[in-house]
Amino acid sequence: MAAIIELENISKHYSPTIIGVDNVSLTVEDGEFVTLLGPSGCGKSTLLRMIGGFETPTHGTIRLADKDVTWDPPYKREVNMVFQDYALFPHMTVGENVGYGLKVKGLGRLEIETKVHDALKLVGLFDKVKLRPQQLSGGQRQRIALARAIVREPKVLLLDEPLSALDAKLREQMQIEMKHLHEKVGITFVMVTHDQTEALVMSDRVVVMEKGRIAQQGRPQELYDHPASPYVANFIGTTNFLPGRVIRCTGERAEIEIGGGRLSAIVDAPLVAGSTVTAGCRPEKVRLLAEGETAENVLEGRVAEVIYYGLGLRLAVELADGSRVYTDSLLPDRLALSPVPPLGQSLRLAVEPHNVFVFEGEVTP
Amino acid sequence: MAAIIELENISKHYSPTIIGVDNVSLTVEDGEFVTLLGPSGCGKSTLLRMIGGFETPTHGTIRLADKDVTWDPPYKREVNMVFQDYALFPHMTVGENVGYGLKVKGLGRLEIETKVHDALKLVGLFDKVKLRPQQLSGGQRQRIALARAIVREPKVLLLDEPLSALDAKLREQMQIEMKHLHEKVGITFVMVTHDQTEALVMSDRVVVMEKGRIAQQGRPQELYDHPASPYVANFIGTTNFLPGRVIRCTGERAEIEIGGGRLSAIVDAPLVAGSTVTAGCRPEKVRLLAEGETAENVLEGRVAEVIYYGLGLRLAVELADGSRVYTDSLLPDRLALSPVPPLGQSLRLAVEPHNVFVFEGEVTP
Amino acid sequence: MAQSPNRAPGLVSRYGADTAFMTFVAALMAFLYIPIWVLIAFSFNDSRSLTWPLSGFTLDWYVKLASNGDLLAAIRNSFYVATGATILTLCVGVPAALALHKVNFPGKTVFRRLILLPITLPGIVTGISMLNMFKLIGFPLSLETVILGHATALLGVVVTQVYARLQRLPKSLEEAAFDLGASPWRSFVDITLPNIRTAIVGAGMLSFVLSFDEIPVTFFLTGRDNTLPMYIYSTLRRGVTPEINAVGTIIVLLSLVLIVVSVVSTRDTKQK
Amino acid sequence: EGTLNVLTWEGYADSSFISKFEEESGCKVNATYVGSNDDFAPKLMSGGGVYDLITPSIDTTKLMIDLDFVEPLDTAKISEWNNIYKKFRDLDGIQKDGEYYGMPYVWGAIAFMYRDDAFTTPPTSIADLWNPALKGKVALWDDKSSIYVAARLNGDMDIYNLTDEQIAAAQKKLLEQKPLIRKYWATAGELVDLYKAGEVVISNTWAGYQSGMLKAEGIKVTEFIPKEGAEGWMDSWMVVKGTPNKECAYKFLNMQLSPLGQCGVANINGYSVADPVSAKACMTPEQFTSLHQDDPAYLDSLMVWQPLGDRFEAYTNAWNAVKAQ
Amino acid sequence: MVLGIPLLWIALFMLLPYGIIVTFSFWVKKYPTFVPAFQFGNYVTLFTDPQYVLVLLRTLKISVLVSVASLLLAYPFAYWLVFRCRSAKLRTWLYMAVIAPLWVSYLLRAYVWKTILGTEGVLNSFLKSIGLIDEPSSIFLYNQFAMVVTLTYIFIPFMVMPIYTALEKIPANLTEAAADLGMGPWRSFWTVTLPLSAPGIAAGATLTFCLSFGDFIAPFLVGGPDGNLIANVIATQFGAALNWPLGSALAIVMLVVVLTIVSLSDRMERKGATGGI
Ligand SMILES: Nc1ncnc2c1ncn2[C@@H]1O[C@H](COP(=O)(O)OP(=O)(O)OP(=O)(O)O)[C@@H](O)[C@H]1O
Ligand SMILES: Nc1ncnc2c1ncn2[C@@H]1O[C@H](COP(=O)(O)OP(=O)(O)OP(=O)(O)O)[C@@H](O)[C@H]1O
Ligand SMILES: [Mg+2]
Ligand SMILES: [Mg+2]
Repeated sequence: MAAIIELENISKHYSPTIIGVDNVSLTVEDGEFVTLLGPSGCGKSTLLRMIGGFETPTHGTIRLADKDVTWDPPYKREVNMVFQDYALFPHMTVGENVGYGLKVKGLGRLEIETKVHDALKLVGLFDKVKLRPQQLSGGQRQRIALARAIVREPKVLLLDEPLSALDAKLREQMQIEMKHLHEKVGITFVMVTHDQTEALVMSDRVVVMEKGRIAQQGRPQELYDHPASPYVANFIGTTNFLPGRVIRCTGERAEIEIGGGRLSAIVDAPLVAGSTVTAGCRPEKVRLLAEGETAENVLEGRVAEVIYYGLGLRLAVELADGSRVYTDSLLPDRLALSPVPPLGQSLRLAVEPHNVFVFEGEVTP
Repeated sequence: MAAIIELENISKHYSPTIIGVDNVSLTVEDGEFVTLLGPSGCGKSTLLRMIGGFETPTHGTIRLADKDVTWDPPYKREVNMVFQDYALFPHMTVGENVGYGLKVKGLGRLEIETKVHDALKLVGLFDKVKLRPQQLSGGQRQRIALARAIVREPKVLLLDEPLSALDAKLREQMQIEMKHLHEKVGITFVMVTHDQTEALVMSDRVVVMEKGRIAQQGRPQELYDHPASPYVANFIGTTNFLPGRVIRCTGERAEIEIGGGRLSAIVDAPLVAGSTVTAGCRPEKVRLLAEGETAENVLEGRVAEVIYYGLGLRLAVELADGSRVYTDSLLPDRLALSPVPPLGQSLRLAVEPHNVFVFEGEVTP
Repeated sequence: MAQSPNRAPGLVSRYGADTAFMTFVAALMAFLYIPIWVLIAFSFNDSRSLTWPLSGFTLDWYVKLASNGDLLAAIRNSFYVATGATILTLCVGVPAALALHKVNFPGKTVFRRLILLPITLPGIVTGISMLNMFKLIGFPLSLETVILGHATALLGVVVTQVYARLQRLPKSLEEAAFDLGASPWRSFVDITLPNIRTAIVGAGMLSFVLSFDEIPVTFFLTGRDNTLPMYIYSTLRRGVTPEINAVGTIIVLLSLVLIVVSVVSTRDTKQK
Repeated sequence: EGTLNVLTWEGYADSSFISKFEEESGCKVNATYVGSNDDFAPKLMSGGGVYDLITPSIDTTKLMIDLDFVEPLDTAKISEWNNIYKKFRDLDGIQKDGEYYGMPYVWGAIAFMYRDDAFTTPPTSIADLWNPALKGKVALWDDKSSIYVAARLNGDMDIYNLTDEQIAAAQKKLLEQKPLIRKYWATAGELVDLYKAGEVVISNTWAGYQSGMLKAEGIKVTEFIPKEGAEGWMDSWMVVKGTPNKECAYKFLNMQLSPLGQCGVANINGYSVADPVSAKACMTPEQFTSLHQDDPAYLDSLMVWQPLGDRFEAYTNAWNAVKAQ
Repeated sequence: MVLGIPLLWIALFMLLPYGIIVTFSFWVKKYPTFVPAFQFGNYVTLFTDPQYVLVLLRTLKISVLVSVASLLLAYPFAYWLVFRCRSAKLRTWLYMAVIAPLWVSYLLRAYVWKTILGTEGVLNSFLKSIGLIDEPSSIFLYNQFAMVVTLTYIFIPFMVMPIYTALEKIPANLTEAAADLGMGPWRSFWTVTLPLSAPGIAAGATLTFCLSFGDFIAPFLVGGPDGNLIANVIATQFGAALNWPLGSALAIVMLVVVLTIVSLSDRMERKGATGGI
């Protein structure tokens, strides 16, 4: 695979104080599905828009398929964008919208019609060709916007929060559909989202951004299992943060003293004994210990809250020092489980050392 | 507990053809947290607005605390509403917004101030009392809207998609906070949402609506585990639908022949042998069988797709007849599991009979 | 950190286009303002004649203006008419906008069309039709008939502006007020009115200016009293003197003040 | 004791002499000005009670009477009635059924005028307004009077009783002239401006008035009576029917015929006045002569306007058709 | 009550007067004034006597020219303000600067053009001083050109306002989308921006057209002998000619023309509205 997009030290300063993107370098491989993930205002859209040519960087170079396009206007770049609110032309029919980008290429009427037809087939909306965008539902508009971009057979498809205007159910459905589409057309997708699940479900690689910079990038699973910072840990999925102190650290194994007990953890780099750290773990990696069962890291507490969410149960367990630890369980088979513990019941929790993240310093999530 | 809201055969016909709500009867107990759940356009808002007095029903009676209020205007009803777009008054400060409903009541300045203070404390925004709504973030505005409604100590609080304008992370947080608030103030909450998780997480009772009617109502767990119709099954959570035929049905146990094999299911009502049915099961209730392990309902297939979503893995398994069955697993401890199966690998799946729903007829989800 | 334009060949044409646009805008501004400067210049010209070139500087015209009873009376009348017409047209236009916005009634489209008609209808038709009516019912012409005429002609201005604002006002605001126990009247006063206030003020100001400067309707509906534009119109008959330019200059200054005030006041509400 | 609302021409109620009247009589005068004789009827038509006195010209007075807008004068109350030129008192236009409705006030000619520096040989004929060499330098009064001018050029001298054919011929003549016209002037001030701005060098004019204003501006123009003759006009004061201020009205009429009023208007507008006795009393001999106050022959040479009655429409229609082209 | 006051007003000051001119238009002129009748003579006159047809056509021509001229000036300006002007403050000020002349007396603004366009006026002096002409030219004033210039000058704010609003309402991402799909600036302007601003153009053109259509001041001030417009003719009928019935019939014709234009542009705007911006 060759690099299709190369960003080299890209910055965008809207003004001396407003910095949209801060010295970002990123390479996207041909055919990849890359997601830019981050909270509102972190510069995702700005970065995407610079790739599309809608903003010019104040620093750095953008290369598309080895060609420097830093100063090319959008209409000279072989990338296409799907806008957040779709940006369908209200004065054109669906067919005209999709065909719009082909007209400029100088294709014949017949050829355009065929391509529009194919693109609309691809998104399953061929019967809507004569309607106006306003006559379609949100999900349908979204797909038309996709068709309009894809029909031009760009090298890269840019998507700015393409699903954020859809409702939960439809969004989920579209996530799958878009992933399939990506596989079918083989175009490189670069998508912006602030929805963690969306990023994790859809992409080959996730780029987590924080205040204009890249906080971490990697495969979804990598990010989830090995967040590089509390920011990433907290932003992707839920994390229990437990402040503590390092008691000792031998090799890759560290002993941490936390308010409600002790934890051992597998760490990448050695920690200084006595330093303040924060231990973190995912609720679903915390399991309830059965009576008499033992484990390496055991925490004791009482059930403070039970939250039911369809897929499973989340228990909030209050430890001795008052801090709360959440634990999720899927209940693969309700009948096989002991009944849901009542509020106030004492429990023992366990988490494997390799499932404990340790971050230096204190963390206020 | 007494009924606080009683809807009796309520209908709302916007025009002879546009029917917003169709003959709905519903009783809400004092102090309950009830959610109206359904897809866009199913009449949730219309129903809520009739309770609030913003629409008058074309048929039926509305009683609040045993008083017929069908024809009362909103300002005569002891209910308050939190609007989807918050509807904060842009020309008033936060304090004035929250105090407005008290001023109208004719309370003294001092009393108003105290109550406003308490309400803002409750939502944790007392320091914002002097600001204008435009100066607040989405989540903060949402809480101000809540405070403004609660400060009037209504018998019922109506909430129309109160969290839909917030981003995923904030929404999750607010869900918990609102649930706590409900417990604290003890007011009856009736909330509209189209987000299944939100409904399941927050409410005591969920009312699922379909085209202006109530499709099913019950505790979240009940709905999730025993959906009354494919519509509900599909709308709440993900469901694998497998078309089949009844082979035999003895007592509460039915044998169903499906494309890729056989399933037994526990059913509520006996089924006629030979009739066409659709079997359904939740992805997380489907488990992978280990080598040599046996179970009652076994399905064989190959891994067609692996979807990673942070919390766990979803495998799409293609059965012999080409139909797909999804299975979720949380991976409570990755190392303890065998590695993720590669695409194309043969697998055996199992699902307990009491986790199989059976719906009569064919279902196209 | 500054970007170097020479790295950006695409930007050259953009700068070219910008220059062309700038030139155009400057020319348009010249087109709009040279006449006004000419107008002002002549108010300080020491010749009675309004022909080019200027001959010398004087403030005489301002002095004369101050002692021209008819002119001052005309200005007073114009203020009276403009104030009356503005108040009346607001009293009718705001309810009309509210009705259009909220109430559904049969014939609403006709109602809308009718009420907006005078904006596009030449003033002469409004003036004549009302003149015919006053003549028929034997109502003597006076400044008051002018006020009625102006109020009718300007109704559409108020209705469009207020209606546009109402449309932008979320419906939920008023519902929220109901919900919090406010009666319809109270919620109108507490919620709707403050939020359409700037539109009302804006429409009022525009109506005032338009009425102050109105000719066709006034032409047909005035009795023996002159408004300022009618006075100017009648002096055109005898020959305009720079006194009128002096009035014009004062109007320009006043409107400058008003414009600044309105800009500042709308900016204030934005900050709130 | 009261306020007189007069609808009149500018200068006829000029403060230079009216303020004195106001002081002496205690009657306030409030003047509204017309730009044309055609303004009187519309202004009075839309309801009474607004004006007390009006001064239409002799071609319009009849209309006022026929429209029943004015009331008969009590000439006994006008002390100098009999001093007025008899020729004016006898005009048909101000009488009906043996009663007088108008009090003659000022008069003059619709003379012609040219700019001195534009001509080496002074023009003497209406035909000079049809001279192609003057293309774009000619102005003509925007009034049915144009028909009179063209008719005289055609040799139809009975200008107030033209037949349809004669009117059509005049209309044709005016259309011929149209390319030469810079502007049809509508108001006195406009004509003055046209001369001042160098737009126009020859036109017809209200004798005495515009030339006076131009002279004051230092522009040399000369009035002339063409060999085809000139129209004459005469304005009369009329009392609007049902006026509540009758007493003040008669005081005002008397003042206007007195030296105060007669010289007042003559000095402001440069018009000749209707009462030679008063004129003699207040004018210098030169002014008296230059205004032709003692020149009955001049007066007789003018074709004094006459009411057109039914024919009014034919004239205005022809003129409008010229303008419409 | 919200409805009552406006309804009463409309009935009293619009419907009744319109009804009366309709009635008057069937009456007949008879010396000294006119008398009630029911006949179509006035309308017959209007459509057979060439002078009225001529004036009507001329008025239409002038109004169209004014609309087109204002459009050509207003559109690029509004476009620049909305899409090219980077400083919000400058945008506000320039926008105000275009609207502000509305506040200066209409008559004076028209009158001043006489001073500018005259034979010895500002324009001629200027052209002479830069050596473009030797002799002052009289071609600028007292003709239809002068009327079009003056009316354009006066009514241009009414064109800028709706176009500005329409352009402002076009979401920026639509032009971005056009660029993204390969359209250069020009083509994206023709295919996206222009069609979407059509309702604003329609509104502005309607307004300037109707305002010019009813004007009777410009012909009086800067028009030449061939400058009579329909409003002047109406004024004449109500004044000099004392033929109110004919004048009323003319007013009805004017009303019909305006209503036609308005409903045409309404349809266009509604089409734009379903365009959903
Ligand atoms: N045109 C602009 N002018 C000035 N500042 C801007 C502009 N566009 C964006 N910014 C600022 O740049 C930063 C990054 O904005 P950007 O739109 O890229 O964020 P984002 O990650 O897309 O957020 P969101 O999820 O809200 O869309 C923000 O602080 C924003 O305020
Ligand atoms: N004012 C109205 N006039 C006509 N039809 C209406 C009106 N309000 C709602 N409807 C129709 O009534 C039905 C129910 O609308 P409602 O707003 O209650 O749906 P909803 O469940 O709240 O949907 P959403 O999730 O989109 O808010 C829809 O078909 C809608 O089109
Ligand atoms: Mg963004
Ligand atoms: Mg809704």
